[in-house]
Amino acid sequence: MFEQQLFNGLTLGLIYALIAVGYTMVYGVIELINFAHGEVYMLGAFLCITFIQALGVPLFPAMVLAMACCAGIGVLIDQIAYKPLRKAPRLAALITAIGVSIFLQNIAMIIWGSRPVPFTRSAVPAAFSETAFTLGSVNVSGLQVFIYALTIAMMIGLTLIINKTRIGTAMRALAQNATAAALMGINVNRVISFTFALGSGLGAVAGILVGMYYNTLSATMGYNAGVKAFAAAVLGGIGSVPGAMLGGVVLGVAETLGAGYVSSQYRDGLGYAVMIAVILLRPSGLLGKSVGQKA
Amino acid sequence: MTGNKTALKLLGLAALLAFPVLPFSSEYVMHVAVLIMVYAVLAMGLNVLPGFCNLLDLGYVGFYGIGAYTAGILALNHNVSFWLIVPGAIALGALCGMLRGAPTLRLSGDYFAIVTFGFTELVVLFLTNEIWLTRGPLGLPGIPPIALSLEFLGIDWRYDFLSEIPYYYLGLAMVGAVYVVMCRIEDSRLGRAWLAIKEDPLAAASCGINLMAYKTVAFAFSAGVGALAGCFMAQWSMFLAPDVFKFWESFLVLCMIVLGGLGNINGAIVGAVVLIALGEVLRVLLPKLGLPAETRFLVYGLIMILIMRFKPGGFFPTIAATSKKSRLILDLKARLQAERAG
Amino acid sequence: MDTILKIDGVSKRFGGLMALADVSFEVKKGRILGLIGPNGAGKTTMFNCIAGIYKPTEGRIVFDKETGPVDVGGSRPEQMTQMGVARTFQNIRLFGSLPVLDNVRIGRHCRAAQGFWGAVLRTKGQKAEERMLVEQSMEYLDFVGLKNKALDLSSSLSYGDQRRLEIARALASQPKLLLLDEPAAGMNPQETASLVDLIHAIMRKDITVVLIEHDMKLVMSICEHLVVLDHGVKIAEGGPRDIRENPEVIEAYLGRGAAHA
Amino acid sequence: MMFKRALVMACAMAAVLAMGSLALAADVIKIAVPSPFTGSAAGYGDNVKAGVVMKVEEVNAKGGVNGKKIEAVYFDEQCDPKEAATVGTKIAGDKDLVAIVGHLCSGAHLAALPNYVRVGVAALSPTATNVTISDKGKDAKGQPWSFRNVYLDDFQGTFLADYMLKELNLKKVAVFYENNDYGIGLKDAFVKQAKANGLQVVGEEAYMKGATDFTPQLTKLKGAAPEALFIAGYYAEGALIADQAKKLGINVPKFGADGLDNADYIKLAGPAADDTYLTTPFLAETAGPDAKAFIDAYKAKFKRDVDWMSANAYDAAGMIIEAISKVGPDRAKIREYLAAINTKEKAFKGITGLTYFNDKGDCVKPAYVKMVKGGQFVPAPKQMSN
Repeated sequence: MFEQQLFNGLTLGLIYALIAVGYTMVYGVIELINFAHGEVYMLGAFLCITFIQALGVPLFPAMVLAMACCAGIGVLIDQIAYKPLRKAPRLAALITAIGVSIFLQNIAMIIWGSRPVPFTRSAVPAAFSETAFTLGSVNVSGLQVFIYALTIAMMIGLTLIINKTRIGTAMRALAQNATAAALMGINVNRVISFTFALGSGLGAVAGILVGMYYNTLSATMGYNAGVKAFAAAVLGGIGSVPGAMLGGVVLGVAETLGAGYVSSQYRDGLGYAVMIAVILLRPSGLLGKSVGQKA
Repeated sequence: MTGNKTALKLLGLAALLAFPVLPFSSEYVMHVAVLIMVYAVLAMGLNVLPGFCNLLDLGYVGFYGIGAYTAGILALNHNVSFWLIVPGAIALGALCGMLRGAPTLRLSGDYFAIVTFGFTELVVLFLTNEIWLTRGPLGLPGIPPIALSLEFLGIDWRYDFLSEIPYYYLGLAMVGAVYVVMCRIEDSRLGRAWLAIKEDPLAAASCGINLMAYKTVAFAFSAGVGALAGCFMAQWSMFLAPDVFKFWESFLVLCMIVLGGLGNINGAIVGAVVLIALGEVLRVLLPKLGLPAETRFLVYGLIMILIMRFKPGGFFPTIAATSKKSRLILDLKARLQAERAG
Repeated sequence: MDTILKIDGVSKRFGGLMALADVSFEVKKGRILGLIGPNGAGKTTMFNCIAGIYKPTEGRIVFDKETGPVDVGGSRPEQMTQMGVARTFQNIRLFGSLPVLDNVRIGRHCRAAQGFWGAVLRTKGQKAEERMLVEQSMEYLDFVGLKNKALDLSSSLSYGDQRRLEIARALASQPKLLLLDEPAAGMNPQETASLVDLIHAIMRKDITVVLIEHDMKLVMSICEHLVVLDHGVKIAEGGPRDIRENPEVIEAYLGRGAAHA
Repeated sequence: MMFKRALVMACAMAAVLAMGSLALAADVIKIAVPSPFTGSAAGYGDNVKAGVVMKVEEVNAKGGVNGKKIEAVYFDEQCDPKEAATVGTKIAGDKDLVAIVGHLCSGAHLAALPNYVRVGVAALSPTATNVTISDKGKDAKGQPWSFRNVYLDDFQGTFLADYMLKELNLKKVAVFYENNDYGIGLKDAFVKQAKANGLQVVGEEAYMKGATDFTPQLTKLKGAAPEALFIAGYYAEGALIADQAKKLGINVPKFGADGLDNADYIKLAGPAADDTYLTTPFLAETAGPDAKAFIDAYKAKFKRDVDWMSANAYDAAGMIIEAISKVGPDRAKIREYLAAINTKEKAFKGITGLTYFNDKGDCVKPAYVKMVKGGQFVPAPKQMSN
């Protein structure tokens, strides 16, 4: 049973990690807690099934399309809502993010209805719902294999983009010191847009995977996922991409084991308790840069 | 000029006092007004942390819940008078504020924010799951209303707050009292110490300000005000459920103070008026424009974005509004002008 | 002559970096001591150790309180201020969105007592104290020549005035020892000249001054005693003339200067 | 300056709010429908709205009541007690609203109720099942102002415990409940009855509304090897529980109350929905022609299967409209009319069967059991005599 719990916790954690990465990247470049990120994740899932149902696109191209759309939406949100506030007090952007979140959630509710919607079963390959292999006492389904493979591939891809490409280097430079980066000739706005596109695309994938895995989509699904992923990002050290990945996994496992062995009523609480404990012991998260006192 | 201003203030006060008897007021309008007052108190209380001390608190509603449940349980199960509950609940809130504050003193920025957020989630889970104490999700219905009574003096006189109007006046008094206290603190050694911490903690420490001590006072005070609003709300609404204290409420109060102007006491009140009234105005207005009830929060979100877009500093972007009006400063100003002239 | 501050074998390590290595010197009461050295020599680190911002890794910082000399190493900044050590910062750290007067009133924080209840209840004592605070703060502003700007926003002051305000803020805590971190940086010659006058005026108030400064002309003209740091090590100590002729000091400055050129 | 601006703003705001309460003389009779139309419970609110829309259109198509059209006015309260209390004062203060169909959630109903009792307007909830409401709906004279044509939580919980043991002869059951008033009320009554009758409860686990991952709790329950799984919650989460249980290899019959009773349960859970037993106030197959007509018309209009919330809301609106047609648009008289429906003989005959109230405004209704078989709701082969 423990192996099964641990495995399920890892699956959940990987999905949290995928969303958390989006939070942490945006935080890294503009120090904004982008509360609308959870809504982008929700839009990703809905767009994907819309492409499948309305246009008859097969699953995988629909995923790519939804990713692209969400990347665009992410950039659009930044351009319309956040960009004018770059020089404003930090909290102004935070409140705007909350406003965007409310707006997107309600617009989704008007477009796709307020009722939960099942993921299009017919579009999902049959192999996904069958047991792919058994590992000790753990049954691993085809979909779980797919989730593991895809999320891990995305994480590796993301790490490569951040560490090996020009734009990734620019992102890191921006996260270190925005003024210096601008002085070095980095096109700050382009880097920010790219960050939003990348983060939103990953968020969309997470939304689609969750929609498939749990077979349900709702306009309010971004809310909880967003909050959890945010907690995961902070837990790992906000601004740190590997930290967000680790934070997501830790949170997912802590929650699952907590619900399985401690108390299901306090399930969410256990996740937060772990998060608080980590922050109190390591005030800048698991992998965050320690903020030394400056004189 | 000053006479004009005083007249305007008196007129405003008269309008507030006469509000319940004005022709357009109704139980509904009164109810919304009282709701605004509850949020105005919350906004002023929260303002102490992000506004005065630069500590982003995302879990303020936890203290509101602690105050409300203290009042709810004591009034419902033990028949304690509101007037006795208030000091007790404020003290309990302040204590919880300090307890939450103690381990977070060395955290900064967004790490502090997320811990406060997690704390409130734990408070709400506690309210949800400790059914023996709070009845959990079943809620606490039938909390008695606030009453004025002279029975403890042996005089048989009692007045129960059964309509919105007594709550309106009590709420007005509460907002007034908190407002005066806030203004006094802002223009005092304590308030300046907080503002110094907000501006530059290191320089503040070098000026001899004990950061830990002053932050702790801020935590306790802010939490106490939240608990006060909770007490009032519990006996006014006569019903409590853990749902009332979900984290969206913390954000709502935060939105109020940012919209009003962070650190500005007047701004906190204006923010509360705007955001609560907006929800109700939209409720009335949208159907008249032919839009269904489902679009209410769509427009709400849109308006929030627009306000921040065009007023990024909020309605009152400057802090320290009151110290400029303090008698000492006005005297000093007059003296300096006289010296310059002479 | 009494010693007000004795630095005794102080070291400060940040990870692998040795910012200060076994530095010792004494500050005599009523005198002005100059702390000089090239960039990165550890001067500001030394200030931060004295002011309680850093805890020295090793060594003692002995401060002469009324009750006698005490090792104050590792005290918190506000405790140091309370004991009578005030400082200014290399890169000005004023409370920019507050008025000039409030900066000084905050500087006077540790010499006042009213707290929460006084503020809320507006007691007689509190009102009297507030009145006192304004009067005293105005005296300090008058002393540094900013009286007329008392109600301006401190961030609206000119650079030189901001430096002066920071000094006024530090003086407001009634220090026995004042640490000035590059007070003349960025000042024009007139401003520097009036700064010299100001420092002399401070000395007349019986306040001991430790000065970090790059402007050698200024340092040499007002300091009676100099301590030279380089790479965290004290390389020389003495009067201005000795220092000027000390080969190690010349090398530390010129060697680097030559390297830069 | 600040005061001037505030004053102007306050006046403008008050004026807009006042506009809403100005009476517009027209030949309509208005009833209020407060429910969640935004937020996470909006889907349920939509169900209630659909039921009311059906009834109102039907009545108006026949010329209305005594020559006047019926108009339903919808109020969004997000299932939030705070919003509900605000909406409550608004409804109570608007004398044109003669009666109320709502609220949907028990918490919202409880929060708004004091206003209705004080002012004197009857609220008939088609969905609020919390037991506590029974004692809070009365005024000083002991007259109930709150009615409901839905089961109470304890009734269904007790009923299901009996059904499992007596009709299906199950011995070990695991309980999975939503951590809200509905889930807890249902669970508590179920566990109490089960224990009294010797049905073993081998595990009790909770989940939060809106959760999507139930595997930790299910994995734990699986360890207790139950013969049945009782899901005390709503269909959105219930469907996921059924689905995930199946994936984890828990192949036991599932039980639920009216909260699971929705076509979406089958849609979301897919094949995992099979073998789920539900209590229901009416069986479409055995219901009268009125119900059949309603079911068909509903499907034609909303392109989905009818659910019990819509059906109850349809009947609730029907009862209010019947009251209006008998005693006129008078708040107090409508309450009296409803309160007088207190025996089986005087019961209102709706599509959900007979509805009549006890002296607390709660209804007594027979319960039937239906089950999911081959992706369809069908009557369960065994019914318990009520």
